Amino acid sequence: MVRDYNNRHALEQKLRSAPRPAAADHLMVGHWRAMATVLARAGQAEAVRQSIASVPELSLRFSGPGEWLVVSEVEAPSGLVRRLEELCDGGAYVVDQSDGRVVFRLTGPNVRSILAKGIGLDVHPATFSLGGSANVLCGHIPVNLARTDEDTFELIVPRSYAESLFDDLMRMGRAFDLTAAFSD
Amino acid sequence: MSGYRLSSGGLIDRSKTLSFTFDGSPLRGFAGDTLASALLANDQLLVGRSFKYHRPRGIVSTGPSEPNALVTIGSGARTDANTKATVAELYGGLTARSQNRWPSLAFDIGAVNGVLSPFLGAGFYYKTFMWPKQFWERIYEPFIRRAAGLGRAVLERDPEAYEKSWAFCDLLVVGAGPSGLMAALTAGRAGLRVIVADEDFRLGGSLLSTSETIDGAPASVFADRTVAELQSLPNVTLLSRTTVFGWYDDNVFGAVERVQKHVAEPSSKLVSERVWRIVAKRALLATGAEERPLVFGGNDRPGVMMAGAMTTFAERYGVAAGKTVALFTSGSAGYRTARTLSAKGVAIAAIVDARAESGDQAPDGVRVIRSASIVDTKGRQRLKGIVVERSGFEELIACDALGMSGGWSPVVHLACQRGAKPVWSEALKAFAAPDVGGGLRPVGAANGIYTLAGCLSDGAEKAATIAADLGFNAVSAAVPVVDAEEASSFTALWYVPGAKSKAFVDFQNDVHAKDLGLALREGFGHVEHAKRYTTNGMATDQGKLSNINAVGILAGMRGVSPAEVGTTTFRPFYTPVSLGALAGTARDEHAAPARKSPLHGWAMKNGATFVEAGLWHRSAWFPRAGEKTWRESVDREVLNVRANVGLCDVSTLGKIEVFGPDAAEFLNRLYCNPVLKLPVGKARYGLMLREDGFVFDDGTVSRFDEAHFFVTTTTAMAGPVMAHMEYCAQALWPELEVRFTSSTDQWAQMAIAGPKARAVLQQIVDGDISDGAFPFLSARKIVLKSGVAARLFRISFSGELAFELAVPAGNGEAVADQIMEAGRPHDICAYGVEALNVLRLEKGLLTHAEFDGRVTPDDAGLGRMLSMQKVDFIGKRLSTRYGLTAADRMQLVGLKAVDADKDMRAGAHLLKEGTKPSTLNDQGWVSSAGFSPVLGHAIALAFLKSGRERYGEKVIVFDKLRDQEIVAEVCDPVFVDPQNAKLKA
Amino acid sequence: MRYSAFSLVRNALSGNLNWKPQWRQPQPKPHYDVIIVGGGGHGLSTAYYLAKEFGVKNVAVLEKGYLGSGNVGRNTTIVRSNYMLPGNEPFYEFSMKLWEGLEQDLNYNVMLSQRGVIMLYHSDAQRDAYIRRGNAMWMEGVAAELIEREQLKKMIPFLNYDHARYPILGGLLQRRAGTARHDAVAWGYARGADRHGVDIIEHCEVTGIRRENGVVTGVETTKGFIGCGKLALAAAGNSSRVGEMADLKLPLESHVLQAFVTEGLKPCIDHVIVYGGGHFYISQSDKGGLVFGAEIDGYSSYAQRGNLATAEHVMEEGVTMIPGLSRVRVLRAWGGVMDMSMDGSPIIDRTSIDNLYLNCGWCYGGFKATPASGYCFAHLIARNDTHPVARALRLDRFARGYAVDEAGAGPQPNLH
Amino acid sequence: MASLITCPHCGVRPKEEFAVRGDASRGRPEPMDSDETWHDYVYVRVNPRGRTFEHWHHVAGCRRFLVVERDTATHEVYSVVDAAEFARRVER
Repeated sequence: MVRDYNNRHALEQKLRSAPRPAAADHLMVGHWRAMATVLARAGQAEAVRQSIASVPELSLRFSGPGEWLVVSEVEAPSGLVRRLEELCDGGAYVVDQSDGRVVFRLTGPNVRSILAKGIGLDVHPATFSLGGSANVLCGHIPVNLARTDEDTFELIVPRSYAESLFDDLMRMGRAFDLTAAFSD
Repeated sequence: MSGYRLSSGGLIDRSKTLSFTFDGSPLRGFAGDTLASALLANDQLLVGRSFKYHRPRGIVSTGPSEPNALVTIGSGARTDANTKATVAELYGGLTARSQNRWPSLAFDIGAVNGVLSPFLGAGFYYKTFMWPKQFWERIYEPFIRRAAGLGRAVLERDPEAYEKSWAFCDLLVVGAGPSGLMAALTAGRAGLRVIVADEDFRLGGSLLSTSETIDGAPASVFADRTVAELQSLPNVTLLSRTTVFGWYDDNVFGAVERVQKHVAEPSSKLVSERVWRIVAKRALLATGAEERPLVFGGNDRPGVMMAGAMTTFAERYGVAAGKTVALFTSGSAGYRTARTLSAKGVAIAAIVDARAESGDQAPDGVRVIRSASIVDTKGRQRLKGIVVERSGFEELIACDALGMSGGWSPVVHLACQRGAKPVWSEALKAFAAPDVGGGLRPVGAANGIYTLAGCLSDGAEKAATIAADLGFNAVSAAVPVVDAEEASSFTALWYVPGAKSKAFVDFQNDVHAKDLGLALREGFGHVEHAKRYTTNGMATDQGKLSNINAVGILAGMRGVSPAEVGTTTFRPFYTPVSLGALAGTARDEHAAPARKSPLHGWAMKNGATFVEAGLWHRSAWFPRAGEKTWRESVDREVLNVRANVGLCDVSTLGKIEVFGPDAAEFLNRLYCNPVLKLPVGKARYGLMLREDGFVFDDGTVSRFDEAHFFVTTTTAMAGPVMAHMEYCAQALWPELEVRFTSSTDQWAQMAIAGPKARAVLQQIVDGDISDGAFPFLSARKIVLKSGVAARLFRISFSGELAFELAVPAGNGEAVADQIMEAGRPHDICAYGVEALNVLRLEKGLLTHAEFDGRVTPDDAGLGRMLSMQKVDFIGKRLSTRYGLTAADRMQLVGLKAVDADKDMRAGAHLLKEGTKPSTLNDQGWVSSAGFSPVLGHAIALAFLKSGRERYGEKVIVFDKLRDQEIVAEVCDPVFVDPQNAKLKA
Repeated sequence: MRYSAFSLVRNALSGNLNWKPQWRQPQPKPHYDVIIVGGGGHGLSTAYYLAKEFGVKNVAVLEKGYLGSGNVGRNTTIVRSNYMLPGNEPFYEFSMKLWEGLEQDLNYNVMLSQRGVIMLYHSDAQRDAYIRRGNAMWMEGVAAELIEREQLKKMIPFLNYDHARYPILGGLLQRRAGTARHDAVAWGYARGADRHGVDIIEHCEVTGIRRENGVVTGVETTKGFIGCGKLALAAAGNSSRVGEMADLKLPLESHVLQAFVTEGLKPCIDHVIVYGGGHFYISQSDKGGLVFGAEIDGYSSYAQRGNLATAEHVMEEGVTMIPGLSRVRVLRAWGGVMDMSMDGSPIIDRTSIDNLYLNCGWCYGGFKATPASGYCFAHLIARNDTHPVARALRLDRFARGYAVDEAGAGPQPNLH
Repeated sequence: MASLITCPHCGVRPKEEFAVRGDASRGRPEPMDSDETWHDYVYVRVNPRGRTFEHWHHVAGCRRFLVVERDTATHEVYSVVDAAEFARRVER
């Protein structure tokens, strides 16, 4: 489950105890995933977006105009940065954030009710459909929210806030017996 | 015996008996009761004491307008004071206590105020308690304060949890009475996302307490059927026990749901209350109408209540308000109550009708006295009779309950919370909802429609219109048929003349009609003045019953229409909301998120004590065995860094990656010192100003390549600096091509400082870091021997040979461990922000203790950094103003205590020797102070008027807060190694 | 009619039918020596001191609504003189001293309650800042005490000592500070001014300022033109609008500040307590309601209403400071319009236009300043000379570089 | 307004995601402009009761500065545009 011997996960303390069997509503914490901020240069935003979007294993998370967090399920951090720089071909600046962010994947029948306790964004499928992503506040914590499946959302949070967000999500899910574990 | 439980009827579950106590007496009620209905069923007529005169009071209403029946529910940390018994759902084990009485509810010493009432008229306190002067503070005020308030708050930690939730909908229906349910049904069937919120625990509103039938069945059956259908629709959310308390901009509503207020043993999985923030495209105000009390002599006797409340007690709760009930009415409502009660076998003593004639039908055999009024009531703590006056003749009629009805006012509170005033309607004899646009429309009784059929069709029509507006295919729902519809009418009657005793307008605050007269006489005739002077409408019910009558009475006295008097301002909250519910989860340790450094675990392993630094937890010092005080640890850490080497976590500094062809130009305009020609591979200390010329933040700027800079900020200002850069890039200079993003969380950053820093670090780093290869202010991307990609900076905040090493956050702990291991032969230690602070103090380096927002670069001794040759930078222009450059400004100096045993404290002020403390004589202040373990005495940084000219002068360090004045010598702020020999080693 | 024990008894025994209006409702005269725009606390106190202390009695106060309809009737009633900067502290202490004799001076009980104001600190840096402030107070002769955590626990046991996000380490206490009954202050000054001959004209909105040869000669109002020798603006949140009528450009932004009151409770909070982990402050009124507030809503606004997000944040701070507040219910919220200045400090000064005087920029702290503001403004108007304690509060301080910036936040009004 | 802002990049968002920076009606003066112009820019505000332009920073969203055109008396919002676009528009 560990990327390399000396990497310490921000939630190692929190998730140390043996996990309960996953309930219907479950929080999976990505052990790590390579990701990078992509800052498109002037006039290059659409071209950059298209070239990244053309790669199936890369996931674009909208952060602002001409700015994305790009998440990869397969690359290592340095590989991702190189890959993105190649893809963007000078049209964007790439900043590795793999160590600076933690991914939470929330899944289950009650996720929308759980998220509504912290997020002031209408995540009804009609307004926030599959593939949608946005920077939002969850309580007092800034996160990037994405809908990755009908009943699955990913929250990407700055590493330093990860413990706080974890506590918040567990409390938000208490009425639904939300469980949590590392995902891999 | 007055109130009693009827043998049948009501929407209560007679198979579920609930035990509860009132003032310690065990009582019983049924599931479906409110505390009020259960109390009344037990003939507990006396339920409270009023605020000012401590008069005995009984239940008046069945809803949130209740002014009298305020009780304290629960005990210990679960105490809820001032709870309205009329909205408190009964549960088994509920304990309720009466309030504002001593020693007991039946015998209350405070009632003596009633005797003194001629002296305690409206505003009496403004005219008295002034002689002699010192008596106010010592005698009068403590006395008044003791009398203040109603219930008692325990101020203990609340064991229960609260939360908030967002909700979004096409249509919010506020109130689940006939019009609200009909509207929800229409919209729900059309496919709109609908939310229905109702404050009651059972949905149905007036459908639950009317004797009318719909489609041949009791109205409550229609309510239940409709609720069931709404529950089955996935696009409809029903929120019972949920009060919409506020209407805010953009059609956002605040509502509070009482999730577990009605259970004896709350589940730990659920919250006590939940605040909903509801974003609604459209909303319907289906809040019904409020019946008006009549203002007549003795109208506050326990047993006098609203006629509609009597109906509700009978129909919904199966409780009769009395054995022999009289009614006093100016409209048809009184007759309706008489019919309802009569049908249930309650004796009706008489209907006293203020009107000369009407078509209203009294029950068979019931005496109707027309053109009559009640001028007094008899009894003490419960009603025994009424004095009826007609054509100058008085008659005493025995009764044990009196229902009063002065007509109806639409409940339009929410519609008036955003500045619009309610509009007087001559037709309705009431203030109606203002037109506030399509976002929020009144419907049903809130819209002045007082027939059941009218409410149902208004609900259906309005919802259909909204559905069409929002592009839904509205199927017009068939409006059910109301059988034997009853007409409704009334005459407005604000004040019943001829009162033989106090005629109360505001029951809870004891404002009676004469108080309003006094207010008018003293010039407080404006409705807002009258309210403030008499306190009418300022009680916990916020005048739901009293305001309209006060307006009518003022209008009468001033000889104008109520329209001209107008209303006082409606503001949130519609009914009181607990602070806990509004606060939600962000409280206690969770009041703000906690940010943890990637080296937090490393610091814990090394025994750190942590301190709050904004949102961050930072390691403050690392106590070792045998060290008794923090000072011992800090002194050791400082001395070790000066003698050997130490490692400090500086990950919390703000870090920003700046890119672009114009990045250099951009940064050059941000910093007051030059950045444009910063060489690649170099770092520089930088100072940002605000546009007004004062220091904003300091930090470093490094250049990794032509178009890639790296900026660090102080921990505290990381957010503001980022925002400032975004403002400059986006709003001021969008023509510059520059892009940046925060990388604060990506890096674990550690300072390795001390003469042996290089020796330690060289074991970790791949490549030469000797002074020649990696001189002071170098900044480079490097690779560690372990293969970890890192960044290395040669910068120092301690005055020692020092490096800052940044590695990816996840590797931070391992690398720090490695350094500690490599440093062990060199006596490395972990040091925290306290030692860091002493180290920088000894070197005269500055933090936000110095940069307090009122300091110029020159004040701080950094005037040479200002690059006035630059065409422009933020703060350049205003930095040259007279006041920012005057010779007598306070300038940064060092202070050394003359007596080495004395310490100094930040926050002390400075005086010239021989002068007395005064604002005029104030020479400056101490910004940072501490003990220098290197020098062995206290040192301080201070701002002193024209300080740089005054080195060598003795000043008094004035710290009156601990009664200390010591003498210190003014000196250069750099106490240690002024030549920077160690730094550049 | 002078209020005394005798008058109270006599009236009580005659059914309270003989009380007279507390101030007259005069029609405006064609001309006054001084017209004051704004019938709030500051306008009324200015009129009172002009007439009583400076012998200027031909004075009118023009109020567009009912008397006291602005911030004097919707604030959290706190009175204190615990400032740090030399430009402020003497002024607020002067005000404090006037408060202490106000009831006898006005013959009106404004219920000054010197219950002590304590500002909590939660970090060493905050403690140091409060020490600096407390010593600045002592420099002006104003008593201040640093209360350390253990002592504070005894003094105010119900604070959140054990589960606070930011631990409560102590507080800075000014014992003489406290609260006063806000409406009574407006009414007391109005009655006092009226008794000295001042005309208080309610429901009279100023719609224009007439100038001849660059000199102000009077005001257009909804009750017609009224001439004046000198015109004094004390229009608080509406200062920019009134100033605009004379082409004055002011360093002000109008912002909304919310205040809240709970249901009446038996006495439980003795002091005025200020949370250092945010901006929350709370006290208990003589009627029993807990009165509290915190930061401004943040955007410029003339709408006297607040938003829910800020209200929720205020409650968060409240229950974080005093956990036992959680079950207390808040009854009502107000939104007052603050004339936020660029440095968070007020302005009392002449203007570039002859005979036009300016009093504004009170931010969220105008109530405590009511007596000194009126006194110093009256001094300036009557003598054309700045009162010594108001010397730092001049309008040109921004241009000259002498901002009086207690918060150190710079020219961004919503940060003060 | 005051409850929700429609960010041109992120859609409808609650107030708490934003920080208000203040008046956006005037551009930053040129370095050589007069002292008075600079003083007015930094310290003086029109502060209208009515329509105004204000910088709102979408701190917890796209981190763009927006220019919100709205009414200070009614809180009605007329337009929201990106500050860079607004600055360029004013330039033209």
